[in-house]
Amino acid sequence: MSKTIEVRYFALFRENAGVDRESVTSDAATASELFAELRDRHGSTEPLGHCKVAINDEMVGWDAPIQDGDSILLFPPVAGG
Amino acid sequence: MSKTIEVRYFALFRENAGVDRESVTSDAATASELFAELRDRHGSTEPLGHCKVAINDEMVGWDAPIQDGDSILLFPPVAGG
Amino acid sequence: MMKMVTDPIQPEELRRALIDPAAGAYAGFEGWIRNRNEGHEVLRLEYEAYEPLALKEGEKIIAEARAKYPVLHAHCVHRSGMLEIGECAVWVGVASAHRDEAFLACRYIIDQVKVRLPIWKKEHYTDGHSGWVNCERCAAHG
Amino acid sequence: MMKMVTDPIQPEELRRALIDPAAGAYAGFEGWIRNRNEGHEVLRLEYEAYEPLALKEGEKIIAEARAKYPVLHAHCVHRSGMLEIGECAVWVGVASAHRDEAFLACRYIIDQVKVRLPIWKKEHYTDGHSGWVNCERCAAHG
Repeated sequence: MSKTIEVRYFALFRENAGVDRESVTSDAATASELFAELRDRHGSTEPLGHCKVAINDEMVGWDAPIQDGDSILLFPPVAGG
Repeated sequence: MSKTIEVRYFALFRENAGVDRESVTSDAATASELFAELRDRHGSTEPLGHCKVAINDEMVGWDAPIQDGDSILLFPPVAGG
Repeated sequence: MMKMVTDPIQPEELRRALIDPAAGAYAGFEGWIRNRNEGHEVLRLEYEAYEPLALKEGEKIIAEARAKYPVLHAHCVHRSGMLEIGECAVWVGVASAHRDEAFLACRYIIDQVKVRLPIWKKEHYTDGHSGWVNCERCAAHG
Repeated sequence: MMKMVTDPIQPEELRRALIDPAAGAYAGFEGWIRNRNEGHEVLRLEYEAYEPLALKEGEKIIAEARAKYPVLHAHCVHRSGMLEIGECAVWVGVASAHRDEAFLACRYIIDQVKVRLPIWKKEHYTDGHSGWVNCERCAAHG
């Protein structure tokens, strides 16, 4: 079932996508499926485990389900400090 | 052989001795012997291992030999910081 | 307490706020911008943060530290934006009765902050290139 | 560098002196006078130090820390005299490339300083009594 979601890109992912957010129509059931679907956009060849995802401003696991209207935040490997 | 040495007391030892230094004539061969000899002055019942001694401004072990003219510093248990 | 700032971090002011008559120990940590990383000469560092989640995750880390170690106060401030060599990017301060827990909580907070907060840094090198730290393999054309 | 002082310790000034373009990490420790020790309400603390040997032993400790851990700078300042609640009795600051060695060297220095420097402290309690710390069994009439 097709959903319309907002995807936000950060740091390198934003640079690769050329936008910081966009509206996406997708059949992806989980965050990891969406990540794979959008590979050309965020341009990551990094293992999924090095990246993080948040849905509606909550950090979640990659197996988290995606629902229509969600805001999905895709984080490349972090480097605080 | 009897030696004349200067003994300096610190913190509680000084309070117990009532002076911060004095000249002492002693037959003690080592620092630990001197410590035992002066027990009434420094007033310590603390195990030797909790106290420290310096000779002529060098920290030494309790078995260090004492020589005529030495300056012996008797330190009760320390508590820096 | 977790804070995100764009202005320079003021360690002295932050440290002072932790002074407490019941505290016998204070441990502090600061991450400074250094002029070299993995063989590259660094000119400056650009920090990008997603603030809403950095704050939320930072508060969670501090709460974890407090649950693990009996400390009186534990604060963390992270800066974002363009930082020059020698500037402070992150500050952690912990006050407690004894030193053991101050050191351990401080260490726990900075270790977790470095791997969990949604913060990214781009190194700008003296040779004109730049690169996202920890992200060598992220690039599509890597 | 080891220093003994009688005036108040100025942590900010001391910290600033360690800033180095090659340093990515700074770990600091401070010992503060707290209002309570082993069940007694403390009013103030009196530190006595034998300076010539405290300096010598302090330098030795710092040299040991530098030999064990690759740090850029490691300083320690200890105060003596009468100190009030909340005041800083000892300060340790370490700057290094990475955080691990900064934390470890800082911890090593304060741990050793506490047990090796010829420094004694007398606690003055709110009930008018006083006592030398770590010295319960020293007294002749104990």
